[in-house]
Amino acid sequence: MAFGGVPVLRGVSLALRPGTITALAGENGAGKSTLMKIASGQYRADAGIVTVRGETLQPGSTADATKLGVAIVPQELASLEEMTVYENLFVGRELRGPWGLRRRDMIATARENLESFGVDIDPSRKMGTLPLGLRQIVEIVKATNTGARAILLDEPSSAIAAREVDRLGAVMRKLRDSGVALLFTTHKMEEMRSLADVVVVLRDGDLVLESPMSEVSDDDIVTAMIGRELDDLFPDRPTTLGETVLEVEGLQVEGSPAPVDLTVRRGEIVGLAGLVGAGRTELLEGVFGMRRTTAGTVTVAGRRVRRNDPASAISSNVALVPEDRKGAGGVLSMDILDNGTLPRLASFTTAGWLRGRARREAVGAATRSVALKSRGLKQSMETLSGGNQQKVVFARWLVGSVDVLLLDEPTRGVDVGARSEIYRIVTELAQQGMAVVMASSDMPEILSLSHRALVLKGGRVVAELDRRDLDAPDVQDTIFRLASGLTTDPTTAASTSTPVTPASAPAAASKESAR
Amino acid sequence: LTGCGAGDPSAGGTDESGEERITVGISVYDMSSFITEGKEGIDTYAEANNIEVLWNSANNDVSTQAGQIDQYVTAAVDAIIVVPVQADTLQPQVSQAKAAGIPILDVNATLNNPDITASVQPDDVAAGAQEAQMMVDEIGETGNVVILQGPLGGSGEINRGKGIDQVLAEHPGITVLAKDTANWKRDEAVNKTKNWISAFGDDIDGVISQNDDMGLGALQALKEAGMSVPIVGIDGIQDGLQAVKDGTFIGTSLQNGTVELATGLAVAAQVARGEADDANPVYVMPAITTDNVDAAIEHVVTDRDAFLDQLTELIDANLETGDISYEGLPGQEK
Amino acid sequence: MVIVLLLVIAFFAYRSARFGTVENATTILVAAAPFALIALGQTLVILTGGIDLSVGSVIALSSMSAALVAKATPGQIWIPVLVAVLVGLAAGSVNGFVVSVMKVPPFITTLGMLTLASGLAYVVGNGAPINGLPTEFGAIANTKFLGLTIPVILMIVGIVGLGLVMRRTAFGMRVYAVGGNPLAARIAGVKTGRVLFSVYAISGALAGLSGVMLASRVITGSPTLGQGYELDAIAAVVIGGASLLGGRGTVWGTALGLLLIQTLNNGLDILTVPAYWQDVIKGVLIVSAVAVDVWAAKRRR
Amino acid sequence: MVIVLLLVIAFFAYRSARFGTVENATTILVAAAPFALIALGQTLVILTGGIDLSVGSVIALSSMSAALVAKATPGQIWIPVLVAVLVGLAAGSVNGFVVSVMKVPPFITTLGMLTLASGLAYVVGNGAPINGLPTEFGAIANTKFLGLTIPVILMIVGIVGLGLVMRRTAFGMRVYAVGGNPLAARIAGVKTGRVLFSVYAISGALAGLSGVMLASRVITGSPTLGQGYELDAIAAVVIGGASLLGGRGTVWGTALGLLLIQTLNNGLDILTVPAYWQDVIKGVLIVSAVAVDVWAAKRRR
Ligand SMILES: Nc1ncnc2c1ncn2[C@@H]1O[C@H](COP(=O)(O)OP(=O)(O)OP(=O)(O)O)[C@@H](O)[C@H]1O
Ligand SMILES: Nc1ncnc2c1ncn2[C@@H]1O[C@H](COP(=O)(O)OP(=O)(O)OP(=O)(O)O)[C@@H](O)[C@H]1O
Ligand SMILES: [Mg+2]
Ligand SMILES: [Mg+2]
Repeated sequence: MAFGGVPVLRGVSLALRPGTITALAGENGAGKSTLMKIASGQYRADAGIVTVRGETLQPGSTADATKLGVAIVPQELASLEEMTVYENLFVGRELRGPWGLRRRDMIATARENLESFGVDIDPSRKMGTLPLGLRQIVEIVKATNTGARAILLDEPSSAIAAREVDRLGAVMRKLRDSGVALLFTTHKMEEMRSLADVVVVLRDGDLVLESPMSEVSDDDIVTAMIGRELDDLFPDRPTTLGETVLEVEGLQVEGSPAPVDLTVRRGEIVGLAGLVGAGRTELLEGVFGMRRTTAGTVTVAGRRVRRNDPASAISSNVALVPEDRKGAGGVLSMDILDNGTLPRLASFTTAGWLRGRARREAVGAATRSVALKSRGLKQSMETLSGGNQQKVVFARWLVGSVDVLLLDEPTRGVDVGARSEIYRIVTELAQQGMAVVMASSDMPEILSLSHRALVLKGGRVVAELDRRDLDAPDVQDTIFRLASGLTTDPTTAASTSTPVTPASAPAAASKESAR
Repeated sequence: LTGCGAGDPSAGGTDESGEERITVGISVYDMSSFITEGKEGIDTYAEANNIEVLWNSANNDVSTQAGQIDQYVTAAVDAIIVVPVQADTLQPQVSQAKAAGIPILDVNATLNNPDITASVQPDDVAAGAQEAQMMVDEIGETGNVVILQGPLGGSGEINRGKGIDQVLAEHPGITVLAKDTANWKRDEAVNKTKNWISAFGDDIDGVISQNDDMGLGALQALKEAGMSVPIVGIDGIQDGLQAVKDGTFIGTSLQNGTVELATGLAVAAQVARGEADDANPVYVMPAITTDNVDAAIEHVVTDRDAFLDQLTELIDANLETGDISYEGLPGQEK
Repeated sequence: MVIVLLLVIAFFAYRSARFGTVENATTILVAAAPFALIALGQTLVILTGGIDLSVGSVIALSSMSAALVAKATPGQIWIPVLVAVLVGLAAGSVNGFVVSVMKVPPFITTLGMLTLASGLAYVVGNGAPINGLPTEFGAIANTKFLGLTIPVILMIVGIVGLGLVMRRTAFGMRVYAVGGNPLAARIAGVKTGRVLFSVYAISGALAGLSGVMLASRVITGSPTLGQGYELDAIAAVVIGGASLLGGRGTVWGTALGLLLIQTLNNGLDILTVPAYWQDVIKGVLIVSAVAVDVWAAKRRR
Repeated sequence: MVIVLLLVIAFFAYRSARFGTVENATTILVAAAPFALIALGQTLVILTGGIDLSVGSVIALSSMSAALVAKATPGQIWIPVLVAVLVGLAAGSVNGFVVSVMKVPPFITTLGMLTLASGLAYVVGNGAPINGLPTEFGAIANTKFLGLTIPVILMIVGIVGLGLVMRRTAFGMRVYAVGGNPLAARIAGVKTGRVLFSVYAISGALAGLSGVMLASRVITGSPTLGQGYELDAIAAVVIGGASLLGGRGTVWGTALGLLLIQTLNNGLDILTVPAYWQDVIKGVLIVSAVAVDVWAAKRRR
């Protein structure tokens, strides 16, 4: 398989056996998604064939793949946003009766299927109104309910939190036990460990490792992936904190139950933890001006930022790396260079005219610093692998000065090598005096990087954990309890965390209304 | 219902002209400049004769026109005038009008229907023949011409074309190099003619245009190519008459919409008031050449108000004589 | 949209006693019928994210074909109808093939068909309309059942029928899916090519039907019949709330949009607003209607 | 596309010696110029994912306004030009406002403006074209510099200039970003509303300019001038490879698309193909050209 003469898969042979779960690992751009797209009939391979239970797949025919029992959850979610959840689940295999569609039955079945994943969504809701994580779950539910014999999951866990990942694992095991062959990709070692029977590693389009999971160590896999050993994933946090640079006071995000206060100092990294739908994304978007806010102030380095105006936030040196890179991150139809310059246009133009060399140098340096795998700055964003798109969206802020960096799931879909690179950059930037707010569903990330972590639930800050709390051995459990609203074990809660009392929220609200 | 809008037909009443007030519904194909001029004539005549006019334009759509006539029948007007989008259409609507006892007239293009009460038609065939003859007179028995046509299939294009063909058939020495539509439009005609100039160059000896606008477009194209050949048009619009005066057109034929449409209304009123049973006067377009162009310009442009002032008498007199295109131009006989 | 429509109706009824009559309601319906047929087909096409610019000239071509056939087979009513629908179906199928198999953008495909079919409509009659049709031909569109002419009945049946199809059948759901996200639909096993092909074929066939109805109503076949109707049809669909990006819209919305346009046309005619002021008013009203709709949708949210 | 264009040119040159002359090349350019101006504006609008259906009637309105002013101020050349551009700019700004602030879909907004501006064009002249213009007015479009008339020069300057702007300026980049992904553009600090407003305003102003150039060329102001031009302009943009979904397309592609259409018009006229066969051939060729393009793009991958 080659794109524009550049090969991305070179003679890969792979067999999936019924009743096994295979993990497909590899760096960003190694060719994992491409392989899955060929197996599901989305792409036509230049050479070679795909057979399903002895039958040869007609190359490039998704319909044939479906018929042969191959289902896929693509990495870049392909959901029908204008249609309801149950319609998404049943399109292509609708339940029909003598009077046409049996919508009521579909809704009922959909509800059951969703409940088996522990999500309580109204199946009649429009898909587009769901957050990314929930949409991913619906996609997974869809693929696992088609009765397919081979299921391909391309980074199924990228947008969902630990609890849902556990549920996903349970479902995958159940499918395996009923004789389905599963292939999934992930950048998280622990997921491979807990789920996969067999691991396959791709590097630059070559299959470099295929082995039962039990026979390889984590380091073996990482080495196979990146061709070298990886040293420590998490760098040290900056030790000296400067003056307060970001001050958020009584910020009322539209649709959120309570206003939020937040202050971050230079050099400080603040983590935002919570379950899917906790309101972390809303908070970050509210601060940046992407999501409507109705009251409150945002101050950066002493200067008030106009609310609801991202351009004003950017000119105050605030940067946002959104979680949904396809929907909100990059402009896929443009090339890397243009995407890299877009937020900083003013600094690369003279009287509106672009200064070619300046921006090529700046964007080139920024993309190199995140080890972007591309065919040059002129490559179109949409032909980049998913992880590399994320790197561009991150790297483009590095071309100018940033005082406040808002990160929403910064390493989602990023390979281990690049992940440590991103951690290094974030801590370095913090060291140089940047304030970082990082929402993440990746617990180790929060625990290892942040100086301080806020736990959100239903749009409220329910707890603030300082470094000492974060170093506590049972901190993961504490956070989960706080985030899910389970009554915390009194002994641990009292000693390790400072829950924000419910009374303080109305207090903040009244302060706001008095203004 | 309480509302009484501007368009509601008022019932009965007579004015100082002593005639009973009648309502005439008019549906025109579109608001072209021809129709717009005609509307002034109609309004003038209507005011002088105690006629209420309901006016609708069909935007060149047969079906819209059918709907408008349905409406007039429903509203029980005293007479209906149709300036058809397309000749020979509206059969069911005409029958309905007849069944409802409402006289219905076709003006400017025929509906070709036995139930039509009266008809006021221009002689497009004669106009086509007239312009072709002017061309033959100008370039002689041998030569090459190009022909600019109206929108294909329209009655104007068909009938004027018929007239042109008749004359050219009598003069076999004249070759038609190309013949195509520019949809009555000046801008389309410029490009069409430019392309023909590319194709035939100096071989073109004359341009016969089925209307003045396209002829003026051809004039522009020839000018751009540094050529000068005789051009002839039909209609007698302001710029066309000016071109005749300047000598850049050899001539045109005056279809004075003001006169033609107002005559239509006059006939409709006669029929509705029972002053005439049927009438089918034909509007024969007077030829306009350098000899009479000044008078035509006065009627159409410079002295239009004066012309409108005496329009009502002119039309009534014309209906007596039967020569409805008479407007006192040099060369016209009463 | 319903509210805007009611307001418009109320205004006209207040201004003119002639507006609020049963006869006039019928007049509006009769005028709406030919648009309704093509607007229905257009709804399907737009739901898939496409556009069908060719319907206007397919009407012309099918009216010419029907007239030609009617002349050749006097006494027959069904043959011209059948021929017209088949001609429309053929044109639509070509569109569908070019869009779904050759992957030419719908705008270009159907613009090409607009030009092509219009040219063919002239070729058929050698540039002239076909007149002097047998009177039975006129019966097709002018016969009444239960006080309604056949085109009006077809319109009502079409709206209700297609509305049901879109709500109640797998085909309907797949049309929405293909328009919403073709990749997602393909992955779910929907034969997107087939769906695309069908909607264009249906749109063509309905345009053919509309063509013969129009031709029968005015008892003539004309190469200019239907000219420009495509814009009105698309406008009806979009006013009815559909998105030109596909995946969003309803048959019911289209019916409302159509009714709004036709009511405006009729009401302004009845008030005998001068033609050019009619255009000015219509332009402003259509945009305002949608603006109110957009604003209300935002408020509701 | 370049290859298809060359093939078409080669064919015509082979069939007629008159085709491949300098004079004829000029003829094509002169005919292309008014379309070029609106196609350029259209390119910007389509790049943002919108559409501007109103350009044709904005041409009509601005030609009428220019003619009116030219008559009132004989001897002045600049005043009519200025008025026409301002009229176009005003219409475009209204479009821009309605689209960007009131969030009415571009199709409806500009369809409304199409109707409205056309109505106003009739109102201005009370339904009639404005004739009898002073001769200086004709000089605007008919004066030559270096052997090229002013509209042709405007076209060339427009294509090169806008081509550079789109490739080389922040504005160009923002237009692509807004069309490619409005949400991502907002996150990157682009004031999307402002960009949207500008492209419609520019499109309107260019249509105004085109209107006065056309009016000056034929020395008349006419309410039907420019009728239907919008489809040709959009076709040029789409043939040139732009996506109606926005974000994709180039000024250069539009220029090629335009040249293809104009070359077809010219070549078929030169071969004196009858009008209706011209339509048939044009329809087929345009679709084929794009089909070849689509196929080649797939092969290249
Ligand atoms: N349509 C395309 N055109 C050109 N190149 C492409 C295209 N799609 C993918 N590529 C390239 O192919 C390579 C493999 O991409 P692929 O998406 O398979 O990577 P991946 O292993 O899934 O990476 P990730 O972990 O980031 O998802 C990348 O270098 C990418 O840039
Ligand atoms: N299990 C669930 N059932 C129903 N709705 C949910 C569920 N989880 C989340 N939601 C919805 O998701 C919305 C917020 O999701 P969003 O993704 O923006 O939050 P978040 O804190 O950024 O989470 P994450 O970043 O983990 O996706 C909530 O308003 C809620 O309606
Ligand atoms: Mg991938
Ligand atoms: Mg989030």
